[in-house]
Amino acid sequence: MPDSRTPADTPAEKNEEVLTMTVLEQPGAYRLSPPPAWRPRADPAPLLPDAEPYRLLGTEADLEKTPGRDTLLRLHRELVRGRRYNEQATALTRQGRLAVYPSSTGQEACEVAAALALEEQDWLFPSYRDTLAAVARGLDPVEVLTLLRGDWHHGWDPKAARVAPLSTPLATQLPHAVGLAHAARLKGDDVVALAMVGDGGTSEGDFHEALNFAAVWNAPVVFLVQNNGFAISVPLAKQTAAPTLAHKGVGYGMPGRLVDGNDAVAVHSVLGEAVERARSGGGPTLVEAVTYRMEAHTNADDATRYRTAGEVDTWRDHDPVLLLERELRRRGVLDDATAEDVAKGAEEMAAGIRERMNADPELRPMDLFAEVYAEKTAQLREQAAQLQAELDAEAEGNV
Amino acid sequence: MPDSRTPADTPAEKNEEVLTMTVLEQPGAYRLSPPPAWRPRADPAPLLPDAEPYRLLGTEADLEKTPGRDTLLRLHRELVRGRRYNEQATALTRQGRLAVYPSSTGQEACEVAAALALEEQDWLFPSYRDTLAAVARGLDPVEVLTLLRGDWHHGWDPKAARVAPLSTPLATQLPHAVGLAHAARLKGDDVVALAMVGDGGTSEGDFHEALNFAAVWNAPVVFLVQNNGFAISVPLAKQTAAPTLAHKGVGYGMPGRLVDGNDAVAVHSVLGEAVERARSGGGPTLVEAVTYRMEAHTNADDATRYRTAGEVDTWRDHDPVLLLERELRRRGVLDDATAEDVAKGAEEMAAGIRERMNADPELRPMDLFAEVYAEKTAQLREQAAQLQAELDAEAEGNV
Amino acid sequence: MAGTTTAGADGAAKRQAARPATMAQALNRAMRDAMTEDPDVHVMGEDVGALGGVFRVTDGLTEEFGEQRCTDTPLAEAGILGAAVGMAMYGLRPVVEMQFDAFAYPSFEQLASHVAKMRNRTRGRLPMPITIRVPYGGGIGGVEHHSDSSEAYYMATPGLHVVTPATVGDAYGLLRAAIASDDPVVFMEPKRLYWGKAEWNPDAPEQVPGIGEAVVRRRGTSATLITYGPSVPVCMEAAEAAREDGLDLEVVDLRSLVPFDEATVVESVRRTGRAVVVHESQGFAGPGGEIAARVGERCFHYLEAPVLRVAGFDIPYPPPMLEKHHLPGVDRVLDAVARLQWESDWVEGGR
Amino acid sequence: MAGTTTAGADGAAKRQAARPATMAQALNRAMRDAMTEDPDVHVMGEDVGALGGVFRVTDGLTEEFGEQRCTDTPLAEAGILGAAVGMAMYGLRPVVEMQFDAFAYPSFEQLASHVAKMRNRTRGRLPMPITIRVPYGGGIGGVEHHSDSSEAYYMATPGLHVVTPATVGDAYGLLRAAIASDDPVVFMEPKRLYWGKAEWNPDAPEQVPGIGEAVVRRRGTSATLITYGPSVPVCMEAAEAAREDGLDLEVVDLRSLVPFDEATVVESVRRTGRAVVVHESQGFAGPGGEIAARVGERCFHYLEAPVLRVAGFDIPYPPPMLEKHHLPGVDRVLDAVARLQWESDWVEGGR
Ligand SMILES: Cc1ncc(C[n+]2csc(CCOP(=O)(O)OP(=O)(O)O)c2C)c(N)n1
Ligand SMILES: Cc1ncc(C[n+]2csc(CCOP(=O)(O)OP(=O)(O)O)c2C)c(N)n1
Ligand SMILES: [Mg+2]
Ligand SMILES: [Mg+2]
Repeated sequence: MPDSRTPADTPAEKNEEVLTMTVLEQPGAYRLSPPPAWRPRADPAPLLPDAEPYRLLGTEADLEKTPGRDTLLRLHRELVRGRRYNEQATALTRQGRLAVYPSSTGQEACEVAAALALEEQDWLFPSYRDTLAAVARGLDPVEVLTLLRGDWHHGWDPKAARVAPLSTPLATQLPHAVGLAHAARLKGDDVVALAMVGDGGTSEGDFHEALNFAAVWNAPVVFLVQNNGFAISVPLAKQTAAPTLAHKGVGYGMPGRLVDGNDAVAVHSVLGEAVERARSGGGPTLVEAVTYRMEAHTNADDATRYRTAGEVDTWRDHDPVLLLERELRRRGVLDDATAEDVAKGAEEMAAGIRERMNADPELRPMDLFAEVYAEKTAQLREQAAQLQAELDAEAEGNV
Repeated sequence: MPDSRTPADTPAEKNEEVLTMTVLEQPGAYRLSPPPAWRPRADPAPLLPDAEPYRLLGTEADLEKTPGRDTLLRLHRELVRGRRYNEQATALTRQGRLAVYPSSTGQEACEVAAALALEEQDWLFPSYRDTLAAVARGLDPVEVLTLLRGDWHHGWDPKAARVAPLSTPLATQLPHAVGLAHAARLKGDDVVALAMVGDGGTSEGDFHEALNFAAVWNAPVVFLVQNNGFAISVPLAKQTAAPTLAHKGVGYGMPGRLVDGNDAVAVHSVLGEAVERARSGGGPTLVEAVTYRMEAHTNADDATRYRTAGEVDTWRDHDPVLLLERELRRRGVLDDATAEDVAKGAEEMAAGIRERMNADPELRPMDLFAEVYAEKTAQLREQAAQLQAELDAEAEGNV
Repeated sequence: MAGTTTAGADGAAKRQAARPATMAQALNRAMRDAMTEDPDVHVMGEDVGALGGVFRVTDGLTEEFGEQRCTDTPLAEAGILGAAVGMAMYGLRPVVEMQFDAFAYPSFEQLASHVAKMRNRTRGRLPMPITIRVPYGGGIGGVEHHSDSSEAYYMATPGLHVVTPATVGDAYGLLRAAIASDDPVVFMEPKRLYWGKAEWNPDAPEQVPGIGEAVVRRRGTSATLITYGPSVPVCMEAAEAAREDGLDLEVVDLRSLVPFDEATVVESVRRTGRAVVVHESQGFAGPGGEIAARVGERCFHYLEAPVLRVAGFDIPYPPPMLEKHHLPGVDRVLDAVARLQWESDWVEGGR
Repeated sequence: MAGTTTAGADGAAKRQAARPATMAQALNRAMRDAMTEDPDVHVMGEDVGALGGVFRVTDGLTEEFGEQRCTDTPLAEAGILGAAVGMAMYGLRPVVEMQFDAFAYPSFEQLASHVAKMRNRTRGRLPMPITIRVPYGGGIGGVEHHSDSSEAYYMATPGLHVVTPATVGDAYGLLRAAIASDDPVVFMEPKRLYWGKAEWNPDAPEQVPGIGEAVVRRRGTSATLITYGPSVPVCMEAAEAAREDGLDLEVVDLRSLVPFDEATVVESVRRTGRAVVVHESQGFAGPGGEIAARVGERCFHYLEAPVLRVAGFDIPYPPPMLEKHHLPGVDRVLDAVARLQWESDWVEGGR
């Protein structure tokens, strides 16, 4: 990572300053009678991504100094738990306990690093793919899985957890993150928002509008694009012709960073830096993490229709859990006892999820009307009464 | 303009080739056990704009060789006519003959160059601001002004003229241009589409989606952004934090070009090159032309609320008509006789517009129902009968 | 909803008596007062700052409250509304201006999939106190895309309130109520009433009923005209004209399309026995469908004639020179009233 | 519309007899046949290629016609529909797949401001022969945003046709008609009927009425159930069940919401004297409003009881485990039928 990418080197000045720039600072001079000197509104050079995905694993970087032993072990533990969580959720789908599960197997480094990069007061904006990030942030897996189980649309208190609801309409969560981060800054609060989106989601208009708002408002947001190679069946080459997705950053006046999404330490480092940059007033960052979706899009998908087993196999050697574990063992940071302990913890977590998810959820049909509005309309009161009557009749065995 | 920007140096290969790229060509390698070598999908360097807006006027370029005397004089004539057209249309607004007129005064170089850059078979996609481009392309000014006069929504045959209807919803015309250009290529036709949009329009999601589709499909489209400093009252600094709007190109994998929008020869040259590139299969180009809107947004706008007279004055010295005329005289390409002849022609054109626009348009109320569908629904037949009865009663003086 | 019509923080020295005020001024004052009282109220949109909005409804707000409270956004409606969702999640009360009706369409996904659903999906934990101001309707000589009546879309989206004032007093009172509401309100402002004037005291604005309450603007016994927004003055004029024919028409101004004040409407129609629904939006699948269906069902045994509708034609909004043929005017309303089977002479095939 | 139901270019050797086919298969065949007959027909959307669409409705089309005829687009619905507009301007006939109902919303501006209006604004010079396939409705256990019924939005947009099949035969015939139409058709496919089977001969598909014609699915004399799409089987079942109560219900399947076949509906209700409108979309300002209002107006003197509506509740679509409480089922239809004042015992306050 070049040193020029420090938070001090911000692309857009503070909002107030930007807004006083006049149109005369734009290009357009005729040399023979020069207008006020032209200059671009930001220096493009530091906004461009590295030529290759940034990596730390397999390099000579002194990881025990930065991020340090504790963080390395924490990343490892969460990665192992994350993998186990993915397996457990997938199994629950097979047992009919979840309506659907979009697995993040293979993407655990991104999911975990996103959660760990944030401070307590920061907000996470996950997509449907990112239940693991919410779990790694400390949320109850059963609450996190509510949407996918299907007893309600959403399962936790977003304000208490500072994790927004899982977003299904693609990229729509990105402007939310911008608005929230902007609001917090207006209120003088120290809050960074990290918003997650897929490679496919970058094609949506909302992606564009969110990044532009973030840059113009200099909002403390980090956009993490998990480029996992596919939008359901559509490969990246049909999604974009850009050199990399990180190259989109410069077009908004924000830095674009490219990172190996299966290198947990690298993702953690790049996100951490972007979060710090946002926190210190440096504005938003776009991070592209290059990874791979090892499972089908969801359990309902048939991935053999659009990719070969060989392609998937090639990525097995680059498994994020494997990569980290191998490296930590090589460096003597991880020993057998710790690894076993971590595995045991993950098993216990899985057992806990299994047990609680095997219980039938409490269904509350009358909640259908409870929070459509702060107060029920006359029409909704009528309809609620109708359903209540039907439920009562059913309970009495009349139906 | 660097030589590296030749059409051969395309950012995306032919569509077929792009589609066979696999996800393994993405980044993501772990150095210790390397996956297939990573490379970006395109070389970003040639996609980045020049550091300064490209200019030809006031340089030592041999303009009599390229673009040549004829083109220089043609540009001049159209610029003078264009200015006169803008003045005439503005005057018609004051006389109540137009409902509204968004003037392109100060932007004539872009308008005229866009029209002249295209071949007969190519398509132009103008916004409401770009009536002059349609006129410069040879359309009847009275037909072009239909929307703004208000007797119907649109006034010419788009297929015969190969000029799409003026687009009011911002940036929505851009995907149309992409689709049309793509369709023509599928049919094996030699057609380039040139789509015009404002600096404000670049913030819309449709801008993003259109550019992405164009790049992925390698469609023969040229996107011309007229950065005239304002979106109604909102200055560019509140619209974007990007170094330049042309820097957005690389994020789609297409070249972004930056040009002095008041230098008619430079705009014509850059657009011509982009059109050629598109025509020869090189794919789309994004062109940012830096210019200035000399009048208010429309006659309904009060520009004194958001900019100073001094700012406008600074741009008067960079008037595109002035710049070209001065240069052509300096080079001895334009003499007094020709200039007078051009001015006279422009006056005649204006008189013709004035005369025809002063006649009341023929109103056809029953057309309200004529083309909602290919065939009227039963409901529309009823409603048409109702209106016809009202009109008949009115004609008989019964109402 | 007492708190919604207070006069703001102005001292007595500045107090004035009633004087002619436009609807635009009343809306402006409503935002000013709301912003003064509650620092969480933020106005945002295209050109709402230095320009004061293309209709000048936000005139002076940036000057008074600064660029962070009344903000010129980038030109992207989904981004504006999406950002407002995030701001509301953090406890602000965004007031979003959409420049014209048709230019709200790019934000439709944010509206339908998030604004309308967020409270429900989070079991009330993320309410959306967002006001979306949409200047709507025609009659101002606007070119295409500048005169749509889009209220049917919003009515068909559970989770939204849809409110539209027809008077200067309602403009103030309803906008204050919308901003104060913890639910999202699509606040439809009838463009052609922006410059309509009425006696109004900005320092002691009249108390008006809250969101969800219709108002009988004119008592009558012969038939009920059910209407809202830009068609209210048309119906008032029609009611005056009908007196010549010996008909005493009642005019109900709905004020809120959602929640729909069924009680007031049904009471009126049961009393008069006849009803015409009048609006500018296209007739087919327009707001009048719901209203007429509901009246038909709930007043069935009281109706002397079918519930008729007078609406815009089922066509894209016409160009300025032809819009007069499209807009439901006094004559069409009177024609419909005449067809209410006063002598059991039901005419087939009329609209 | 004779040309719309031909069997494609297959030789006699491949001809088959009727056999069980699903609606998804019939839709697939309709596109295949249309693409075979007309090289200007292009299918496009998210995952329509190798995957064959998430519902497999485009299965095999890319294989047969190549990637340029059945194209996986970037993931951007406004871009897809906007590009389709441009393609239609150049004479192609795009068939666009929206992956789920709610994911069509990002394209709303393109739909309302261009697709619906282009023919009209250009006085017929730029017709929009675009078919927009929208899988809609619930009952498939989908999580939020996967079960919306959005037809009211499209009905309220003049310039669009809105069509929805309820049978395997209609799926084929109506989709062929939609693709052949020179006007834009929003083709709403009831998700939960995708896998419903019927005897059907792909090589000699039955002739079905064209767009704009309703069909009486079941003759009856007691009352008319007016319905469409996913609610047609529900109404058929309800009609069967009602026989136990001695009621002989007529079922009208609208097939097209726009154009609306008023003649068939009005004829039926005038004959039976009673009507219930049934659909899955929310009731308030839903399609049933227009239908009930129209029936109320045009059948006023023939009605023995108010026109009732059975619809989804006025709420965001529920999560999978609760959707059964929301969907209008046989019991609710029968309850409504029971309230049709068979003995003048009109009950206030029911829906
Ligand atoms: C607006 C919208 N359009 C379409 C969909 C349907 N859909 C769900 S996931 C998906 C693919 C998303 O791909 P990507 O953004 O790469 O995320 P990933 O699933 O790979 O994590 C699609 C098309 C949707 N959810 N939202
Ligand atoms: C989708 C949409 N939103 C808002 C508007 C209203 N509007 C018309 S012109 C304009 C400013 C456009 O600025 P720019 O794109 O820079 O073009 P210019 O007018 O400067 O040529 C706005 C906001 C619109 N026409 N369409
Ligand atoms: Mg992906
Ligand atoms: Mg501009």
